[in-house]
Amino acid sequence: MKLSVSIAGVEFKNPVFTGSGTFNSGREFVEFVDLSKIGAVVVKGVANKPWLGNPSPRIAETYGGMLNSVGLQNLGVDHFIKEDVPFLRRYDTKIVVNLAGKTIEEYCEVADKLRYADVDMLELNISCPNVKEGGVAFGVNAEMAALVTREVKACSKQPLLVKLSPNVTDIVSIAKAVEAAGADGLTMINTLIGMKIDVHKRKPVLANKMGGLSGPAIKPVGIRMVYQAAKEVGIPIIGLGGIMTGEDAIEYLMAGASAIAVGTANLVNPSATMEVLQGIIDYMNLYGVTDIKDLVGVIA
Amino acid sequence: MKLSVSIAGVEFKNPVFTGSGTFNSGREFVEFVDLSKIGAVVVKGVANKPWLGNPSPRIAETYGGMLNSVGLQNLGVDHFIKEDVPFLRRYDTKIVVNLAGKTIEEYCEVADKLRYADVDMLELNISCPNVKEGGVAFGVNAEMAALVTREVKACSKQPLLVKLSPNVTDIVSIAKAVEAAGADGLTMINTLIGMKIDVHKRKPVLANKMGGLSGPAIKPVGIRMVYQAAKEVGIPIIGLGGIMTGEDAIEYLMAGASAIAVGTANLVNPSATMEVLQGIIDYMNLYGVTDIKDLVGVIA
Amino acid sequence: MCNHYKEKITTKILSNKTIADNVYEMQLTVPSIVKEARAGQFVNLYLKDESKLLPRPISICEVDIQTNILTLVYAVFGEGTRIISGYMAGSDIQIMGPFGNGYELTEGGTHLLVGGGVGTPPLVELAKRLSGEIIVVVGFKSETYLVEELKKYATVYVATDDGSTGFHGTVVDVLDAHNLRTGKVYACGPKPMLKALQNWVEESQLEAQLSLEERMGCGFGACVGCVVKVISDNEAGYDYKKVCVDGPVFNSKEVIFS
Amino acid sequence: MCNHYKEKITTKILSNKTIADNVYEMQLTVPSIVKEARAGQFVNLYLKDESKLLPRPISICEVDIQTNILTLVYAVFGEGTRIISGYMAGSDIQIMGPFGNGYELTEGGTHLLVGGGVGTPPLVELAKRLSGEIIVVVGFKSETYLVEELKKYATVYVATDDGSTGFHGTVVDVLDAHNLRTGKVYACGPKPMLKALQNWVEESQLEAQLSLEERMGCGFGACVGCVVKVISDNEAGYDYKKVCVDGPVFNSKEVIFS
Ligand SMILES: Cc1cc2nc3c(=O)[nH]c(=O)nc-3n(C[C@H](O)[C@H](O)[C@H](O)COP(=O)(O)OP(=O)(O)OC[C@H]3O[C@@H](n4cnc5c(N)ncnc54)[C@H](O)[C@@H]3O)c2cc1C
Ligand SMILES: Cc1cc2nc3c(=O)[nH]c(=O)nc-3n(C[C@H](O)[C@H](O)[C@H](O)COP(=O)(O)OP(=O)(O)OC[C@H]3O[C@@H](n4cnc5c(N)ncnc54)[C@H](O)[C@@H]3O)c2cc1C
Ligand SMILES: Cc1cc2nc3c(=O)[nH]c(=O)nc-3n(C[C@H](O)[C@H](O)[C@H](O)COP(=O)(O)O)c2cc1C
Ligand SMILES: Cc1cc2nc3c(=O)[nH]c(=O)nc-3n(C[C@H](O)[C@H](O)[C@H](O)COP(=O)(O)O)c2cc1C
Ligand code: FES
Ligand code: FES
Repeated sequence: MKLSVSIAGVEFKNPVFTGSGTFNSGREFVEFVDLSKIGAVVVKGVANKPWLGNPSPRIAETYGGMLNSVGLQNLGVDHFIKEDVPFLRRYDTKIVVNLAGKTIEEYCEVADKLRYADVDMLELNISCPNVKEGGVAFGVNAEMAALVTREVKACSKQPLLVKLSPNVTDIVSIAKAVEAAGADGLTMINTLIGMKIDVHKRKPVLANKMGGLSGPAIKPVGIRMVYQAAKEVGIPIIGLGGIMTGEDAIEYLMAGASAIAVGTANLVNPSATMEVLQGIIDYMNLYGVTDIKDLVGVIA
Repeated sequence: MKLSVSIAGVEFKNPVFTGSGTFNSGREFVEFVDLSKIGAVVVKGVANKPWLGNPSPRIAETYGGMLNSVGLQNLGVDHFIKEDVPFLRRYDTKIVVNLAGKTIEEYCEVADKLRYADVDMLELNISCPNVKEGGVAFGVNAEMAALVTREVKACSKQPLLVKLSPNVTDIVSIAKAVEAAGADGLTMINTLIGMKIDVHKRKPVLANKMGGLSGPAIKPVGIRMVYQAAKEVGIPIIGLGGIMTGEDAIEYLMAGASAIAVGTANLVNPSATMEVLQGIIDYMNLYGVTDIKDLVGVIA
Repeated sequence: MCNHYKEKITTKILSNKTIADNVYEMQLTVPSIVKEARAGQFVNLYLKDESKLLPRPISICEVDIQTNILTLVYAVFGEGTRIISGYMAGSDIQIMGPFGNGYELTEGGTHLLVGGGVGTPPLVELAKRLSGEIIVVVGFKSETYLVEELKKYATVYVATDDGSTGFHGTVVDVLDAHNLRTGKVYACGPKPMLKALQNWVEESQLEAQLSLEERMGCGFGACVGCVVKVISDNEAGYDYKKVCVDGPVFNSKEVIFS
Repeated sequence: MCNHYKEKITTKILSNKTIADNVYEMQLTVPSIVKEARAGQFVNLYLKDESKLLPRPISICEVDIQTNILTLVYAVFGEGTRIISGYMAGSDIQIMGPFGNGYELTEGGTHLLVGGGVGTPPLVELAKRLSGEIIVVVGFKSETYLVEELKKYATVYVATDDGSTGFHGTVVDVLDAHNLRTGKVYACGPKPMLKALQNWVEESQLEAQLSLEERMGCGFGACVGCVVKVISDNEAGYDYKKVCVDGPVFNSKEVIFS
């Protein structure tokens, strides 16, 4: 059975990645998961310098999902290169670095520092809804998305994925613009913007009022967007949004994703990546699928 | 306790409406609900002539929600005026007619025929994702939304609500455009566009491939959009999307909705409108709220 | 809130046991449903897991007016029925019904009841209620069930896909083999079987009532989600009828299988 | 799949009964958690209802190394704990843990344990493990619980908001009234209590460990969702630490209550 997937020249041993921000840099999962068994660890957003993130509460449970307003708290790229890269390199998995930034310059500063770091791929997060200045504005407009993609691509050494926001009218035009601007692949979807109110306290549950909605509740939106985009772009797509099981992953592959990422599920069940991988293998065995590629985009 | 709500000069005895398309014209619910106890029955989309709708399957269950691709099957406005208006008038509730159309002319034809019908309010559905020709294109663009609002308002006798699509980048600009174009109120949100794939049959579950995602899964998106729009427009908002309980309804009111509508919950529990109303009353009793208005938009 | 209005009923599960591989029989006491029930109607079962909102429609297999016991027979098909199969006797379940039109019964004569797989259950109550000569033809993949119950009321022919019991083939093969081209036909089963049967009854010039399945949103007519294509004299030549209230039983002549 | 990796544990509920109005005690056999547990750590309970995905963090109230029994005491606060309170003895539950740092124990001397409401449970295991003079001050709205358990290991003062049992007032009132300004302080309770206590220990120049609560996404450090503001010498003057792994127990001096 062939599970490996090649994206922009990087060979991943299987199509199961982690969703940025739900796996940190993997350290918290070593008790639960053999990191060497995952296709890639996509690490939490890394900025040019440490970010504090938003005040608490940052988490709200919603029906079949959750809201987060972590706001990209991270220790910055220098710390990442010093501490996390050597840690992750102990495992036989690929390292994908999610880039956080408020301006093109900030993104480029991170990408630039990563030139000499031993990481396999970058993922440009132009879609985090939790950062006011810039972060999300890039993701919701085709021209802006293309601009930031082009610039960051130019200053990156490693192949560049661009992570798209689902909070848009026309995902296809953004996907195409980003492809034209040189992206090596797309990651979709990030969280939907949502809000929850505590009716007893008469205030939003999140200190930041709004947050990103993730989890199985949003899967139908993710499947739809991957399906729509995959029909129109030639670059590979990493599909995510609500994947809890192997069958959820297969859905994304059939919709057109070349690989998938497990996000919120990691928080609910730290062994989720392993279970999703096993579920994919079980499915392939059941139907005699010998190469994972044969599942990609089978929906007409 | 004052539960009544006044919208565009129409007095509703309480803020609990039905979500269009989830209550038909009420007939299926008389065994379960005293229609005279609901603020308004918002009927299923009515077009100028009978529409067949989409092929089966039209329904898919999703995690915490459902997809539908009914495609506005309806028997047309003449049938509606002849059969449904007299039926609904037997109950002491307001009648809100959801207008379906593929063109401005079609919408106006329905609105025009309803001039002489005994209905209380119209709701312009520019957001149903299930109709290819026009239906949705109106809803996702501020200029188009304003255009269709202005034209349909001009040919309508009854006050006009405009029902917004959540599948947009910037709900606020659309809400403001629709307000400026003369809408008497907003209904939000309609369904998110979603898709589900049957991995065993290797095809979409819905015959129409994509459909509208509704139910509690989408509530955080609805709350967020109502909150955002209510801050920026002066006209009343009917809030809906995932309301299952009285507390869900209170959430929408606090986010800024003047009234709420129960949609998918009716399908899952035909007594849902009554239970939501009772839940609102219980909440008001618990906190000594004497006028429902005092809950509207309390979130800063 | 208002007790004279119909509501979801919460009731205790009396028993819930496997009667064949992957097939379960559940018994419940639900006086209101038992009293109203007609053969061919169905009930909605609701899951306790709130992530799965929609009802699971299950045909009424048998009702007992004396004891108020409702019997359902269902296959584990997906997640929902898998979860239901794990509900233990003594625990609560939410149910609503009966829904749908049910079969139209005629007195006397010959009745030909044709079932496939989990289309068999409604034939039990039907066979019980019919009078005259009752012939049942039921097809299964391999393992059979409800055959003994049916034998109480009818002459039963069994077909299996693998030939492990009875006739090796389909129900239509049995009808042909035994030349059972007579009487009123009542059927319930998977779409391919019903489609084949529709052809067969047309050739055989028999009247047939077919019980159909479709994915449902509500089960009581509100969402217009569960439609089946039927012949119509409108422009399009077809119209959509709701399986949940206009059916699940339709006249074979009107159904358009796509 | 890989048995040497840690996983969610599915275990049977031994008992789950109410011990005060709205407060429940649950007992479970979980050898791995019992073995590792420190006082002040917590476990994640997972709901069976898949519409509620996130864990409910509950402090370890007591562990029994002999029997491998873990005791949790929890209040019904919202929907999740309401559902958990309905789980019956004999049914399964999913659990993971232990998580967090727990209290740092010092040998001998005086220990002042301060609890409020459902902040009381972790003090039981803590009192059990400490040596020296142990004084417990616990406050409740009205009804008290776990007081008898605590009396096994400590001198216990009780305060209630309504004066129905013990002192009429807050735990800080009790500390002042009895002039209990001595020893190492260990506290767990609602934020207003901890805030008041933080002032009180500062005035009293005592060392205190405060166990905090925050809404969690994972409970094991992955989501960075459960942060508390702590004093830092960075530009901003503060930083965020995770309650689930850097806590739930923090040095009173570093916590910034907002
Ligand atoms: C009128 C009617 C009577 C039925 N009677 C019986 C019976 O007596 N015994 C029996 O075993 N089965 C019966 N079925 C089929 C039964 O409803 C489905 O097998 C069941 O709903 C599958 O649920 P699931 O959660 O296991 O599957 P999933 O695939 O996980 O369900 C997902 C969704 O699809 C719906 N769905 C899936 N398959 C079907 C189907 N074949 N028909 C309708 N909805 C479906 C489910 O209700 C649910 O909403 C009947 C169906 C209908 C419409
Ligand atoms: C480290 C720690 C230890 C705890 N120990 C205990 C204990 O021993 N006994 C006890 O009764 N309670 C304890 N709590 C509080 C308990 O976790 C909450 O009361 C419970 O999660 C509420 O869940 P719910 O579904 O009933 O409430 P809901 O409000 O319906 O829950 C919605 C979401 O908010 C979260 N949430 C709500 N309130 C809290 C809270 N106070 N703290 C953290 N998350 C919350 C829930 O986990 C859930 O994700 C502890 C909390 C923490 C953080
Ligand atoms: C707690 C949390 C933190 C996240 N942080 C990031 C991040 O730093 N960068 C990013 O691109 N996406 C981030 N995401 C989005 C996820 O990577 C993912 O796109 C989204 O949650 C949808 O997938 P899921 O439903 O599987 O979680 C975060 C999501 C969660 C829940
Ligand atoms: C089966 C179904 C049919 C619907 N038909 C219509 C319709 O005819 N017109 C309309 O404006 N909205 C229609 N909607 C959208 C609902 O009115 C509502 O906006 C949406 O479902 C979100 O609310 P909910 O989550 O409470 O269902 C339909 C929704 C469903 C589930
Ligand atoms: S299932 Fe809703 S109309 Fe039939
Ligand atoms: S709860 Fe996820 S980091 Fe603490």
